[in-house]
Amino acid sequence: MDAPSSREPLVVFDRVRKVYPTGAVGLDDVSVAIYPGEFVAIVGLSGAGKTTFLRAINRLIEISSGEIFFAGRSVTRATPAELRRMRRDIGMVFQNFNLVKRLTVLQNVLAGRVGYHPTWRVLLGLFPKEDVAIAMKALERVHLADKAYVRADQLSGGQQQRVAVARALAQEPRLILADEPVASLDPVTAEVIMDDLRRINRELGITVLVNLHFVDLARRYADRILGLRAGKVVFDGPVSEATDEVFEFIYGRPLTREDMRTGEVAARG
Amino acid sequence: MDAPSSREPLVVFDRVRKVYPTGAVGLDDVSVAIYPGEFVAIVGLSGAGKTTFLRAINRLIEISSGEIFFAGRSVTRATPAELRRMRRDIGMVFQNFNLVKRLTVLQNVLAGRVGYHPTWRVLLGLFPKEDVAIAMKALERVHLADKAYVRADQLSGGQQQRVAVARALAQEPRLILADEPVASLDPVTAEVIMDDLRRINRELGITVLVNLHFVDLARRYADRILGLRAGKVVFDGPVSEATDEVFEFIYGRPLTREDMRTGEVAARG
Amino acid sequence: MADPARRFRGTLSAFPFPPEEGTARLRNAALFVVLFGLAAYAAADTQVSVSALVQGFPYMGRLFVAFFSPDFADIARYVPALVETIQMAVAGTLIGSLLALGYAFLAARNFVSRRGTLWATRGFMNLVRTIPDLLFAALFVAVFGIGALSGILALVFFSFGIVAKLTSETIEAADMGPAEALYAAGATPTVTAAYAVLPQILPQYLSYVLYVFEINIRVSTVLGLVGAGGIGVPLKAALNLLQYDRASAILLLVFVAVLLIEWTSQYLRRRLTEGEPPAVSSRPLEVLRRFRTPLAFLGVAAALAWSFWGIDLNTKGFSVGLHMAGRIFSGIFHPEWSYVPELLVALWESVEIAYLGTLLAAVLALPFGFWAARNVAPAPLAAGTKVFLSAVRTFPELMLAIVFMVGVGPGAYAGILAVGVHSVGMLAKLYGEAVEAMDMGPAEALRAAGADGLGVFRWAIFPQVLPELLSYAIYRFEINMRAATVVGVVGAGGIGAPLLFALQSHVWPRVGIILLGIVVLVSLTDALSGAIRRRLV
Amino acid sequence: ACGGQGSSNKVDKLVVGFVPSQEAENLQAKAKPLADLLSQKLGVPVEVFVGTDYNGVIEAMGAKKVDIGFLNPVGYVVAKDKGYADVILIAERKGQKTYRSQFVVLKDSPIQKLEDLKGKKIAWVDPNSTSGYIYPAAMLKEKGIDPEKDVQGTFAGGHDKAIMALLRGDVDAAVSFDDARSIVAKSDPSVMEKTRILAYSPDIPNDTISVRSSLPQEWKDKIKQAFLDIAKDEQGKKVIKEIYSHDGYAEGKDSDFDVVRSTMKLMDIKLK
Ligand SMILES: Nc1ncnc2c1ncn2[C@@H]1O[C@H](COP(=O)(O)OP(=O)(O)OP(=O)(O)O)[C@@H](O)[C@H]1O
Ligand SMILES: Nc1ncnc2c1ncn2[C@@H]1O[C@H](COP(=O)(O)OP(=O)(O)OP(=O)(O)O)[C@@H](O)[C@H]1O
Ligand SMILES: [Mg+2]
Ligand SMILES: [Mg+2]
Repeated sequence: MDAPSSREPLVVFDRVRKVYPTGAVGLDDVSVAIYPGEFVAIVGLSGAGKTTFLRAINRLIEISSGEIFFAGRSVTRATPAELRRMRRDIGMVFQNFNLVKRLTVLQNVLAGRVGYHPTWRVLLGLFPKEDVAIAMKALERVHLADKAYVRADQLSGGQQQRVAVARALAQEPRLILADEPVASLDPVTAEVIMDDLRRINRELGITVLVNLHFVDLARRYADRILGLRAGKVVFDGPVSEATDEVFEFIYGRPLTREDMRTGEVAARG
Repeated sequence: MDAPSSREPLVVFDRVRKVYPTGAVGLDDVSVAIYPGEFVAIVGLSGAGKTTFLRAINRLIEISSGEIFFAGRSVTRATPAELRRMRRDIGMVFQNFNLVKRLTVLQNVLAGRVGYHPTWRVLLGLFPKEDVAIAMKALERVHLADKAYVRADQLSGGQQQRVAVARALAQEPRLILADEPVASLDPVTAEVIMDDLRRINRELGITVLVNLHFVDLARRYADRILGLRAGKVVFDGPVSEATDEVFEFIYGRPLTREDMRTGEVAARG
Repeated sequence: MADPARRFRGTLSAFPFPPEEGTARLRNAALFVVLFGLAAYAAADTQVSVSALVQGFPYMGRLFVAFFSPDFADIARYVPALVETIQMAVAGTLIGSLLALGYAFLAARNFVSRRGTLWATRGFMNLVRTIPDLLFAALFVAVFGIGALSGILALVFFSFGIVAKLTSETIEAADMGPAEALYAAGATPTVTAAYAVLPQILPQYLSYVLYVFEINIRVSTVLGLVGAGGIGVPLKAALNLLQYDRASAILLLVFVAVLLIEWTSQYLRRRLTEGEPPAVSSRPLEVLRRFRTPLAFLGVAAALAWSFWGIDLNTKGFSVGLHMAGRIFSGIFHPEWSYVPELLVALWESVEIAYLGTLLAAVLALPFGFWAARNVAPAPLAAGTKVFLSAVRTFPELMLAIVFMVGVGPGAYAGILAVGVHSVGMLAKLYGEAVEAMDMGPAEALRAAGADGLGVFRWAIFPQVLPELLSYAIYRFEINMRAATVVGVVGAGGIGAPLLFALQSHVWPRVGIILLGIVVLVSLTDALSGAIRRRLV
Repeated sequence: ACGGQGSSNKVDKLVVGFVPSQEAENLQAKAKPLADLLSQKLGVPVEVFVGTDYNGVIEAMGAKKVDIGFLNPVGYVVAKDKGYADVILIAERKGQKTYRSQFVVLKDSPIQKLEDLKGKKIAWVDPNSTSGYIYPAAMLKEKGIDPEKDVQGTFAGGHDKAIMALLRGDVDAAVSFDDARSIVAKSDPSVMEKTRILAYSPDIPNDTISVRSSLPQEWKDKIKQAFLDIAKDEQGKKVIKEIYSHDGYAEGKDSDFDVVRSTMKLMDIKLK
C-alpha cells in the first residue's frame, strides 16, 4: 500500500454535523479524509453514528452543517443531476441486501448500471450488450455467474448479499460503502462476503468503507479503523494500533462475547 | 438421568417408511424408540429425512407403511379427535418460528392452549385465567414475561423463537419437537434457544427431539444422537459415542467447517 | 417425573393484565358496541326481518326458475354487442389503469414527501373515485356526444379511480430498501419507481387491473347510458320486458367471456410474474427475455389498437359540447342549498343501507372467501367456489334488486339484501386472495398444537388476514354508499335515485349539492375507517 | 302489502309504486301527500315508494308486494300480459289522455319529411321506450323505411341525450317525447331556436294507474274512486299535478292499449 498521504483524498468530511429532527446527534464535528485504495472499517456502539457517516457520503441523508467532498467535488452542494453522477461512482451494500426479489439475479445486477443510461432506455429494459457483459463479469467475481437467471428470492441470504456486492461492482464505482453487510448472515457466509470485499479492494483497487459491529471482523479485514462514539471520531488509525484497549475505549466498556462475531465458542476455543 | 430402558418408551417407530408422491424416500424402514426425559438430536445431511422423521410423529405428514406410537397409542391409526388430543401433548418449534406476527406475544403463547378448549370458546377467544397464568409462566421460562403485551413482529428473531418455545411449553406437552430451531439465528442467539430447550428438558422432564444441522450444537446439548442417511437410521447412541468418525459416517464425507455452527474461526481458535 | 405437566402447573401465579392493555380492551369493546349498536338501530329502522324473507321465497324461486332457462335465439345479435363491450372495456381499462399506475406513485407517501403536493394528488384521486359514474356519463355525453368515446372515457375515469387508490396503497406498503439501493446507484426517481418498486407491486397491480376489467365488462349499463351500445342495451331491454330467458342467455355469454378472459390472464400473469424458466440458452428465448419489457409495451399498444378498431369516435360537435359542459359546470358549482335537508335524509338512508348491506356481505363472504382459497380449501372446492363467486358477480344488481323486491317488498330491506348479496361476489374473491397470500406457517403450528379447523382459523388465519379483510370491507362500503342503481330500483331511498332524477332532468344545481354531499360523506368515511383500522389492526 | 299470501281478500295496507318519468324531478318529496290523501279516502295505511325502473314494480305486483303502480304504457302491457296488473285509470295532462312522440331536426336541416331520413343518422332513446323508439320507429316502418337497417340508429340512453346528440351535430335527427327539449333547455337555452319538429307520432296513451290483478274487485273499484275523488278536490289536484303534472284521471280499459300492442308487434317486440 502506498502511503495515503501521497495522494488526493477520495472522500473528505469537513467539520460535518448531523442533528436529526428529533434532536439526536448523528455526527458531531467530523473531519476525516479517506484515500483511494483504502479498506476502512467504521466501528462503534449501536447509535454511535456509523450509518449516518456512510449515508452522508452519498447524501442519502442531508447533513446539518459542514461539507463533504467526493473526488474533489462537493457532495453537499451538488445539483440533483450532479449528485446522481456521483452516486454512480459510489456503490452501496446494505445489511438487508435490498434486492428486488422478483427480478432475476442478472436484472438486479444490471440495476447497478441504471445511472449510465437515459431514463426511457432503462424503462424499456434495453441495456446494451456491454452492460450485460459487465454485470456477468461482476457476478463472476462473486462466483454467482451460474445463478444469473435465477430469481433473487430463490437464493440464500449469503448469495443475495453477494448479488448486492455484484450490483455495486457493476456500477464500476470508485468507492464501495457497506453498512453492516454481514450482520444478518451466519459466520461462515459472513466471511465469504468479507473475502469478496477484500478481493475487490485488492484486485480492483476500489476503496471500501464498511460499518462493522464485530471487532474480530474489523481487525481481520480492514487496513484502517475509524472509531465513532456519540457521533465523534474517537479513534482513527491503522488496524495494528487498534488494540483491545482501543476498542474498549471506542465502546466505552470492556469487550464482551457479543462483540465477537463468533461469540462464546471462539472465547472458549 | 435414569437408564431409558427401565421405562416405557414415549415414541415408537415400528418399521416406518415414507415415500413421497415424487418417489423421494423420506424414511426407510425406521424402527426406533424414544424414552421419556431424553434430549435427542437428529442429525444428517440435507435431505436425509430429519424433517420427515419429526413431522411423522405428530402426523403432519402421513407415513406410507409401518406404525408410530405416542405414549403407547397408535398415532397412525388415531381418529382426527384422538390425533388432536395427542398433538396437544406434543409441542412443536419451527425453524421459521411460525408466529402470528400481528398478535401479541401473550396471544401467540395462548394459542398453544387451543387444544384444551371447546371450539366455541376458542372462537370467542375466551381463555380461562389459568391459561393466561400458564402462558405467562411459559414466557417467564424463556425470560420474555416483560414482552407479553408486545406484538410479535416487534421482537428480534431470537426473541420470536423463544416465544415459539413458550407456545410449545404452554401446551404443557410431554414431548417437544424442534425442526432446526436455530438454523435462522445467529450463533449467540442460537445458544440462548438451545439453553432454553435444555433447561426445559432438565427441569420439567419434557422429552426433546431436535433436528440439528450443526455437529457442535448436537454434541453440546443432546444426550443421544440419531444419525439419518437417506431415510435410514445409521447411528443411534449416546453423545459420548458420536465421535468425528461417526459424524463423517453419517454425513458420508469428512466434516467441513460448514458443519460447525461457528465455522472456520472455532477451528482456528 | 411421572407427569411433568403437573409439576409445571404447581408453580402457577396469576398475572393481571397491565393497565394499558385494559384500556385498549375497553376501547375495542366500546368500538364494537358502537358498530353493533349502529347495525341494530339501522336494522330496526329499515325493518329488517327474517320471516319476511322466508315468506318471500316462493316468489323469488319463481323468478329464479324463469331465469334458469336461457333462450339463445337471439345470440347472433348478442355476440357483436359483447365484442363491442369488451373492446370498450379493454380501452377504458388499459388507459385508465396505465394512467393510474403513474399517478399512484405521485399519490404515495413514500414517493412524494411534500405534503402540499400529496394533499393535492390524493385529493384529486379521491374525488375521481367519489364522482358517480352517472355524472361522468352525463358530462361526457355533453362534451363528446353519445357513443363509444364517451363510454370509454367514463370507463377510463372509473378504472383510474379504483386502480390508482389500490395501487398507491400497495406502493406505500412496498419494501423501500431496493428503492434506496437504486437511488444510491444514481438512479432518477422515475427509474427507481420502475425498477425497484414496480416489480414488487406488479402482481397486485395486475390483479387490480383484471378486477376492474371484469367490472367494466359487467357494468355495461353505464355504456348504455351514454349511448355507447354494447351488451348492456339488449340486457336492459330483456329485463325491462321481464324476458328473463333472454337476459340469462346474455349473462351466460358474459359469464363465459369473463371466465375465459380471467383464466387466460391468470395464465399470462403467472408467466409474467413468476420465476424465469431455468437458464436455457436457446437463442429465441434469450431474445424474448431480453426484450420482455418492450414486448409487453407492444402488447399493450396492440390491445389498445384493437380496442379502438372500428369504433366511431365522433368529435364533431365539440364546441357545442363544451358550451353545454360550461353551463353544466356552472350549475354544479351553484349548489341548490335549499335541498340540504332532503339531502341529509337521503344520505342517511344511503349510509344505513350500505352499512347493513356491507356488513351482511362481509360476514357472508367469510366462508366463501376461505372456501375459495387454494391454500386452505381442497382444490376442487376452491376452484368451484371461485367459479360460483364469478357467477354471483355476473348476476346483475338490477336483477337482484327485482328478486328481493319480490321477496320482501319494495324498500330499504330489499336494497340491503341486494347490496349485500351482490357485494359477496367481490368481497369473497378478495378475501380468498388475501388468504392465499398468507403465511401458512402459523396455521401449521396451530394444527401441530392440536387445534381443530376452526381453532386454526381463529388463531392463525383470521388474525393474519384481518387488516386486509377490513380494508376490503370498508372499501366496499364506500362503493355501496355511492351505488345508485340497485337501491334506486327497489325504491329504497338513498341518494342514488335523487341523483339519477336530477341528472335526467338536467337540474345541475341539485346535482352539485348531491355531489358535494357524497364527497363529504365519502371523505368522512375515509377518515373514520382509517381510525377504525388503526385501532383494530 | 296485503295480509300475506293466501288471504288475498283481506287488505289492511296498500303500497303504491311510482316509476319516474323524465318530467318528474323531485318525485320522492311529493309522493307523500298523495299517500296521505289516499289513506284518508281508503281508511287503510298507504305506503309509497319511488323506484328508478318499472320492472321491479311489475314483478312486485305479481308477488302481491305492491298494490298500485303508476305504469307507463309498455310497462302496463308487459304487466297485463303476465297477468300481474289491470289498468283502472289513465292519466290526463292538459285534458288529454294521450301524448305524442316527436322527430326533431336542426332548424336548417335539409330534412323536410320522414322519407328524407332514409340513410341518415338517428338518435333513439332506448329499445323499450314507447315514445323514444317503438312509436317513431313504427312510423318509419310504415313509410317503408326499416328502422333497423335503412337508418343509422343509436340508442342514446335518454330523451335528453338524444336531443343533445342532435344539437352537437352528431346525428341528423332525434326522437323524444313531446317535448323533451324543455329539459335540454336547462343546459342549452338555445335549443328551441336551433331545432324544429319534423313530425309527431300518433297519440300514445298516457301513463296508467294500474292495480295488481289479485286485488279483490271491490278494492279495485274503491281505489279507482279514490283517485277520481282526489283529482276533483282542490288540494288533491295540486298534489297530483306536482307529482307527474297530471291534471286528472280518465277511466281506462285494457283495450285502450291495443294500439300500443299492435305497434310493439309491428316492431317485433314479443311478449310472452
Ligand atoms: N432517522 C432518524 N431520525 C432520528 N434520529 C436518528 C435517525 N437515524 C439515526 N438517528 C439517531 O442518530 C444517532 C446515530 O445513529 P446511526 O444509525 O448512525 O448509528 P449506528 O452507529 O449506525 O447504529 P447501529 O449500530 O445501531 O446501526 C442515534 O442516536 C440514532 O438514534
Ligand atoms: N413434500 C415433499 N414432496 C416430495 N419429496 C419430499 C417432500 N419433502 C421432503 N421430500 C424429500 O424427502 C427426503 C427427505 O426430506 P427431509 O425434508 O425429511 O430432509 P431433511 O433431513 O429435513 O433435510 P434438510 O436438512 O434439508 O431440512 C428428501 O429427499 C426430500 O427431497
Ligand atoms: Mg447503523
Ligand atoms: Mg428439514
